[in-house]
Amino acid sequence: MARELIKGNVAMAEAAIRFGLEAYFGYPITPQTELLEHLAKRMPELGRAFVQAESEVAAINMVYGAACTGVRVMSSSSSPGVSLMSEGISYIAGTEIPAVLINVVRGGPGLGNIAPAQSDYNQAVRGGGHGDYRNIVLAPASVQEAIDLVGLAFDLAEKYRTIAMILADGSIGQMMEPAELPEMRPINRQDPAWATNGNPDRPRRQLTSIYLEPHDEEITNLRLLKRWRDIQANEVRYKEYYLDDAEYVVVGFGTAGRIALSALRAARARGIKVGLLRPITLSPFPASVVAELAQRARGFLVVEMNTGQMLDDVRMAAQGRAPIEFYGRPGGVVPFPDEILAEIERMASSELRVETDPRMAWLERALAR
Amino acid sequence: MARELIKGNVAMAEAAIRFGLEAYFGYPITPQTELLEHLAKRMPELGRAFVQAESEVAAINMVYGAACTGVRVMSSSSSPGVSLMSEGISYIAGTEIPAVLINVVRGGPGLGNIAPAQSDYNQAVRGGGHGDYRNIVLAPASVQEAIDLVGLAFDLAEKYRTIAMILADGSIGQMMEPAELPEMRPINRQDPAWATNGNPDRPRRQLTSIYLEPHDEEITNLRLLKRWRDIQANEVRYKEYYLDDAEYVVVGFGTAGRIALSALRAARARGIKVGLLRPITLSPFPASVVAELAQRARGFLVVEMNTGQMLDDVRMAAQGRAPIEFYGRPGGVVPFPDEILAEIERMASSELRVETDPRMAWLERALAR
Amino acid sequence: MAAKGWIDVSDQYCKGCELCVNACPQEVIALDMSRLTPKGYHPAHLFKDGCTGCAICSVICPDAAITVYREVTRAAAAA
Amino acid sequence: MAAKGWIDVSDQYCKGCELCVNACPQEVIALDMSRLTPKGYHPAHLFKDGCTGCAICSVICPDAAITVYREVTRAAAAA
Amino acid sequence: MQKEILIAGFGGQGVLFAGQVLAYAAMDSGMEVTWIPSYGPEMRGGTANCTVVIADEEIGSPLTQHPPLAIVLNLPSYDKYEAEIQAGGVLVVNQSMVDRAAKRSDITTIFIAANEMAEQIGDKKLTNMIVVGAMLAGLPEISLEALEQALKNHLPARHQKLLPKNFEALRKGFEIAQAQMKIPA
Amino acid sequence: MQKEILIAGFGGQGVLFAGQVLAYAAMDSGMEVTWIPSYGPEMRGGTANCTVVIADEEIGSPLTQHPPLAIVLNLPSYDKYEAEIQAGGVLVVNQSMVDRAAKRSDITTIFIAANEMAEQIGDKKLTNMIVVGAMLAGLPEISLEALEQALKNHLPARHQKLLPKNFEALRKGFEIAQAQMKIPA
Amino acid sequence: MVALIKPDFAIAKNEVYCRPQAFTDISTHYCPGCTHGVAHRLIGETLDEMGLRESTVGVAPVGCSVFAYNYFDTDFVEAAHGRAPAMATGIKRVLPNKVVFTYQGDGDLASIGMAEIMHAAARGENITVIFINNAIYGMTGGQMAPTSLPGMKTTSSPNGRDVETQGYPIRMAEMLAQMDGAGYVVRRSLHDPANIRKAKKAIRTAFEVQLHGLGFSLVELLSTCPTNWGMTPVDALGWVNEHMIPTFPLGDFKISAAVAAIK
Amino acid sequence: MVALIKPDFAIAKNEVYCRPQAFTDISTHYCPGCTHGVAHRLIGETLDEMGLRESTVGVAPVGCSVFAYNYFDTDFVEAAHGRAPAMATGIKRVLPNKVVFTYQGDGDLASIGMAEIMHAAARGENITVIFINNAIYGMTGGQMAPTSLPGMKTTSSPNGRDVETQGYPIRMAEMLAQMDGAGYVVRRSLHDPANIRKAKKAIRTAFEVQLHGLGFSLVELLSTCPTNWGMTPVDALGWVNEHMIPTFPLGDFKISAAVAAIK
Ligand SMILES: Cc1ncc(C[n+]2csc(CCOP(=O)(O)OP(=O)(O)O)c2C)c(N)n1
Ligand SMILES: Cc1ncc(C[n+]2csc(CCOP(=O)(O)OP(=O)(O)O)c2C)c(N)n1
Ligand code: SF4
Ligand code: SF4
Ligand code: SF4
Ligand code: SF4
Repeated sequence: MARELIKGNVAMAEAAIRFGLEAYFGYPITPQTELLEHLAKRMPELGRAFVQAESEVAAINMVYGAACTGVRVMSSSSSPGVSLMSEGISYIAGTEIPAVLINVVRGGPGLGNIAPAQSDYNQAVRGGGHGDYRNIVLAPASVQEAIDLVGLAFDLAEKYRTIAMILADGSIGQMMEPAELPEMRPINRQDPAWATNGNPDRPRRQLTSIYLEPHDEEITNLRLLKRWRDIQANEVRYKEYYLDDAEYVVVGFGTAGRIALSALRAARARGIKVGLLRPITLSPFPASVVAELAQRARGFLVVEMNTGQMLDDVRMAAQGRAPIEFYGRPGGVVPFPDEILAEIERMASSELRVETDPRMAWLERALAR
Repeated sequence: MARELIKGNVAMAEAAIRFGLEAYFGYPITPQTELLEHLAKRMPELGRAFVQAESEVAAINMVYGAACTGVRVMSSSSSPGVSLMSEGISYIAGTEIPAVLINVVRGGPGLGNIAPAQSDYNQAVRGGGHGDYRNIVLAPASVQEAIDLVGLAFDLAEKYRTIAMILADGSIGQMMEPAELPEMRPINRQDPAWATNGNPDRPRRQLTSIYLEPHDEEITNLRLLKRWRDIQANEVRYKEYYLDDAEYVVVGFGTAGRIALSALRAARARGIKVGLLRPITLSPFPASVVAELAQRARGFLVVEMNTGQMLDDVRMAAQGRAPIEFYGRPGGVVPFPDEILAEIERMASSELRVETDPRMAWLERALAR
Repeated sequence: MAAKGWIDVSDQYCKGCELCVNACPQEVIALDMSRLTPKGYHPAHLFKDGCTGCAICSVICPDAAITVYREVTRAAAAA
Repeated sequence: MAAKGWIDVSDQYCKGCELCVNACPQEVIALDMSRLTPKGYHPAHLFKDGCTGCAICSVICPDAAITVYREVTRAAAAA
Repeated sequence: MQKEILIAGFGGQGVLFAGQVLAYAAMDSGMEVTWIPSYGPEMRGGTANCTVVIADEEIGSPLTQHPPLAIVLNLPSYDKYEAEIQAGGVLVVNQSMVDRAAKRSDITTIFIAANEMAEQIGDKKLTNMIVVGAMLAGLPEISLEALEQALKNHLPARHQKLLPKNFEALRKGFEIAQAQMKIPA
Repeated sequence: MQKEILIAGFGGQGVLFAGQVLAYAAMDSGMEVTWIPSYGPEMRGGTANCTVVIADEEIGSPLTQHPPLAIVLNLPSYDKYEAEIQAGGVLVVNQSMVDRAAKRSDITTIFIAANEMAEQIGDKKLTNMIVVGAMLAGLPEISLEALEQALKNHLPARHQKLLPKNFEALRKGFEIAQAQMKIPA
Repeated sequence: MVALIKPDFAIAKNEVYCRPQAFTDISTHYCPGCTHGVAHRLIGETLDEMGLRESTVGVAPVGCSVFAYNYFDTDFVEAAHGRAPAMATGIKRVLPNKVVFTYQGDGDLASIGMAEIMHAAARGENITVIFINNAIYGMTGGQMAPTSLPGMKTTSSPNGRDVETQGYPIRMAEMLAQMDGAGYVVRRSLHDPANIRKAKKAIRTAFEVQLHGLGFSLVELLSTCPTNWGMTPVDALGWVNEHMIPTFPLGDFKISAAVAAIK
Repeated sequence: MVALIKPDFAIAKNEVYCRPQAFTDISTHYCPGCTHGVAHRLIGETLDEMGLRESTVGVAPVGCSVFAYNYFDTDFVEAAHGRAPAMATGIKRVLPNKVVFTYQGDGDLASIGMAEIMHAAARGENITVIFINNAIYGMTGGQMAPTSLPGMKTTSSPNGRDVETQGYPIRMAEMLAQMDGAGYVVRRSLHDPANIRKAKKAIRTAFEVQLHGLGFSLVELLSTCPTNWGMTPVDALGWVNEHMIPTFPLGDFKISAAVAAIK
């Protein structure tokens, strides 16, 4: 198909349709709304289910119900709305059924603002809900990648009977880029062995997240973790830029990652050997790649549009083998390449130590500003 | 005051009253319910506010409102209920007002069960809600400690205008132990400079979590992080057992920590030089203590009633300087001392390496069981 | 002449709640204090003649523990 | 003789929505196309005599932009 | 010193209160103590149990897999826990609800027809006090007097009038157990 | 090659569409491109702006602090962005809404009374096409033809009849700008 | 007293009543005499009579009936507390030809689940809701429910529900009947055989409404909680009659024209 | 045309109307002609007349009126979307002698906030609610609200609200009037001066109900959204009259005996 200039939110919505979305449940919230609005128009045209739920709490529980039938189902929201989904997300995880969620992150905490942010990393990756579970979290950095990741999200969610969340931000959602949408894929309804779809001529099926006997819940928790081990082994995805000869490594995801790329080019132009690691799966996190880079890199610069959340995963992976610096713009501020360039130059020209807490070191610099 | 044999849930409720609780809002849920029931009886007697809210969503927003008036306010729940509070918690954090929450954790994810668990560590410590914020999280290991921490929670919440959460578990909530309750402290209402209490003869006051200008939100995020830096510097609390000469260090909080103590004694009896670090503030985490221990310890054993959540904080603090092993019982299973003893002996008698991912190494052992 | 009836009460389901005892218009049901069900309840049973098979006990039984039979009289059969 | 009235419209608040123009029974209010407010709107103003000070414009104004005055006639004063 | 006592039976047999009385007595005798119940959703007819730990130092685990001391008030509990008792331990069995002999010889098993004895004393609610009294024979750390004092202090006012009968139940149980254990009074 | 174009003005001046037309033209000419708007809660009378980045390689940041190229359609935007333009850059100013002279001499400022010209052509909605045409004079990467083609391809069907006037607007703007830049056609 | 001998006519062909086909053979966990069991039985019998066992998906709530999925021989899911109507919506929108019903208690439906039930009704969601009103929170041990009666003693209203500070009972059926999307909304009681028969008729009608696609249908059933009311099962039935019915009058609160037409 | 000269009598003592004292001097962010502004003005005037400016705590919603806290010269908090009644409950329970009111739109109150408003009414929470019904989601750009009219085109019902799949408008005032805890529940409109005057009387009564401790009071106000309706402010007023009032009839839906007594 030809490339068209398309907005991130609309692209993700249309991609979901073409990848076989059969039911969408959501509630309006900026900067995600165009996604819901596009589906409000398209889904009924196609005779598929669209419901503007009364709230995000209701939306996630509608998703829960539809997911139990084994079809491709999705919801989307932005930060405060996703917080309201926490209980439902935990139920879906505990019931081990596939679902796709999109969080077009905005500035927080609280009502905050509607500008692009990455401050829901912890919530998405460490699980905002209660109990032991992990979700797959995918971070697109362009409209094309957002389209592709929607497809991947459905595939992985079904393969592992898990939640796959796309962690975008206001900028991905609002930006227009040339991108190619997939062909419309015909819907052929499966009847997964677990789906409670009321089909006749077979034993009844049940889907629940309750295991009153601690022993049974423990087995469930271990089953989930075992599945997670496989996901970690098979599904880590990331993109490398100029890493082969890199002495310094910038780590950034989504919008922060692509902005870092601009800074990188400028730095290279100034002769600094710096590369970029852009995690695409935030969860599972490309820990082994970071560990490997930590062996040879002089230093890391983690760049995020928050106060340092992925930073913890980088630190855990690096295990103190290389110094780590942090640069963040929280609250909906989108950094300019020049700022990141300045940080790269600072790093390249200073004595780095492992000891210090990168987040607090950055805070001191930020407060000094 | 004399020691009395008292149940953890009741003790925390009565302690809150004596530390000046003026308003409670909650919703019944096992294994926390006695806490709500005790307050349902006592608060009206004392002419203080008690409301059984229609849901945890409503409860946290009632807390939000009452907290805006500057009085001591509290809610309590258990895992699924706390997930429903995520958005409200984020709003309270973003509005920078004090509130105390108690989570009597049960097995999850989803509906799970009502047995004692520690699987909400990530949610509590990494913030279940959206946006950049951190809560103070306190983990009692006995009824007496639960009482004392309720008082501490109110003091810290007010000192730093933040949420202080007590992360207990079903066992702390249901257990009876001899404990001493504080004297009833007379209520003298303050008028904090920020409280929206409708008092006359002063300029109007506003409390919100909205900062439409990203720049303003960024300043707020940095202010919160700065406050967090101070909390980290001043409020870390933990308990040490036999650490002076310890070659091996067990790290465990709450119920898991006190059970480890029994195992420790047995191990010492068998000549193994092992000590226990029991974090009381899970957040801020006693990272520097772990870092210091990592310099000299032959190995760490992290024990949790989950699949390894605090484990990440220990790994981050140890920065690869000492091997770390994990032992967990998720899903509401409470480990017996013998199991932990066996782990200590295994650790003391085997070649430990830093490389391996402790969580997955444990999973292999658990699946082998 | 009143229809003749009979009830079987399942030990597996009966919890001895006495709702049927209370509801039976003929007052011919009682708990059998001489027996305990696997769950530890005294089950209901017919303790004297007179059951008409009206099935009212089965309408009130919360545990679907009662099977009710009614003798088919010639009249009824003919009808 | 009809009471004499006057309105002041605040440039700070008026958004030129024309609700007052539409509501004024005397039809003496219009937008002043010759002026722009700091916010970039053409503000409302009295464009001819006849305002009775009935204050209906101020009742409909969503921005509390109108101050209304009414001349106190001897009669009214006496009353 | 640390000792764990497990008490198990049907809901309604006074299992939880029996444990609490022991806990009160231990506390009043200046010991450390923990009491922890099994808890579940509100449902009738289930089994209930609780664990009491007494010690002279800070108590670690409030639970144990192999208690030295235990009381079982019905057959399911006897079947479930007999095997778990520490060798050399003491197990008090309510014979009224149990129709089998002991399987283990490496522990002291005290059989006592608590239901009947309670009804003799005149209140079958006293069953739990009988077996508690019996347990004391294997628990020298807590004296009969301490237990009676604990009852005095903690029995709800409306039940105070029942104290004498409670004492009688404790004593009866204690004496029979002592006799069975052949420990000189 | 990478160039950033900032377009700013009042909501309703066609700022966002102007940017999109440039983006379409760049895309159809086989370049990489990003278009990103400022977005906010629904409120009237605010200012709107968007940034278009065109390049021949994968584009990093869709935003830039100091664009080489910009169009400002009203005074507030002129005041806000004049200082941000890269030295040597080109700034197209809608003179109809701006009553002051340029402050900077190190950039090429093209003044063009777009409102009036648009009304001459017969539709003041064409203001944005005039300034876009003008911008092309400083943006050789995109030809006038490419832009016209882009309009043909992407102007909603119901507006296709307006194409000739749009072309006229583009050309007018382009010519005037060229004249001001004294670049031989 | 001699045991009676089972007569010869007591054979399958002479059965006037036996356990529903739509039931599994699992004995319920409900307390003795709890009328949750009666409600289950009526649903089971209805599924049998309408032949819906193999085309139904049930949605269990959080409450004492959390394990309902164990007792019906149909597909079943277990919802988050109060969200059964949302979950049912998700299922029904994907499977419009299946029968989807929720089974909810008063805490689940009228307290935490208020928004979901109201909007399911407003949307005219084509599902059936069986609403068990026992005026208390059973599973968690007897706290006050939105339907608890004024002055009623519960573990969270130890001195009796004080309407001044704890509010008034909510009559959900009357409330939901206001919704244009509601096709059939009635209240019945389970306190005696006559009323139980009426309740069953209502449940059948509710399912028929769904089969005909006539919108939201709900049957509120006044039910007992002997355990937390602290009464014998028999006394509990009497209490429903004497105390609950006056506050929660039985009746039909919404029968849309379309529904009236099929009745 | 010559500009008129301001006459001498146009001085303070001859003012028949001026901006409320209870307002700050901040110009609102509302679109031109949006009747949110009228509702604000009526509240401001009422606070003035009742002398409540210094003893009131307002609760702003999430919606176009999210910034209401900027416009009133009283203490104010800003609630999470839909939770204003819960937040107000928390404040009022601690400060029973202060006046606490919420200001909420239809998405906020009738959609996501359904449970909180219903239960505040059921509890007879002694707060006042000003409910702005403009049949649409303003702030997020014109999506369907629970109060959108059948067939109404919005950005999430692009072909017009289809009642079959998107449900029917909810009449909140009628619904809330069913609650025993509700003391005063009425609907008014802001589409012309006469109705605006009636609306103001209702707002005053609602605050009086709270001062007398007579329970939950709510005034639903039919309001405009010229921007998302795509109309001029003047046309929008007409649309309220012609299209909204037929679906949302004006009137008093609950006036408790106690309230009737003070009126
Ligand atoms: C989010 C959440 N909050 C609270 C609970 C605890 N809880 C379980 S059941 C229940 C109420 C049950 O009462 P009801 O709905 O009336 O059903 P019943 O048990 O009386 O049949 C509550 C509060 C929970 N499981 N999840
Ligand atoms: C939890 C959550 N969900 C969604 C939103 C996005 N949102 C903001 S305002 C609004 C609806 C506003 O409509 P309404 O309440 O009718 O008020 P109006 O703007 O029309 O005055 C929504 C959905 C949010 N801020 N928070
Ligand atoms: S009603 Fe049913 S459960 Fe109750 S006693 Fe009779 S047979 Fe047994
Ligand atoms: S009603 Fe008010 S805002 Fe509107 S034009 Fe008149 S004065 Fe201006
Ligand atoms: S607690 Fe009440 S509602 Fe629950 S099963 Fe028992 S009697 Fe029934
Ligand atoms: S969007 Fe609508 S409701 Fe919001 S301020 Fe504008 S006109 Fe008013």
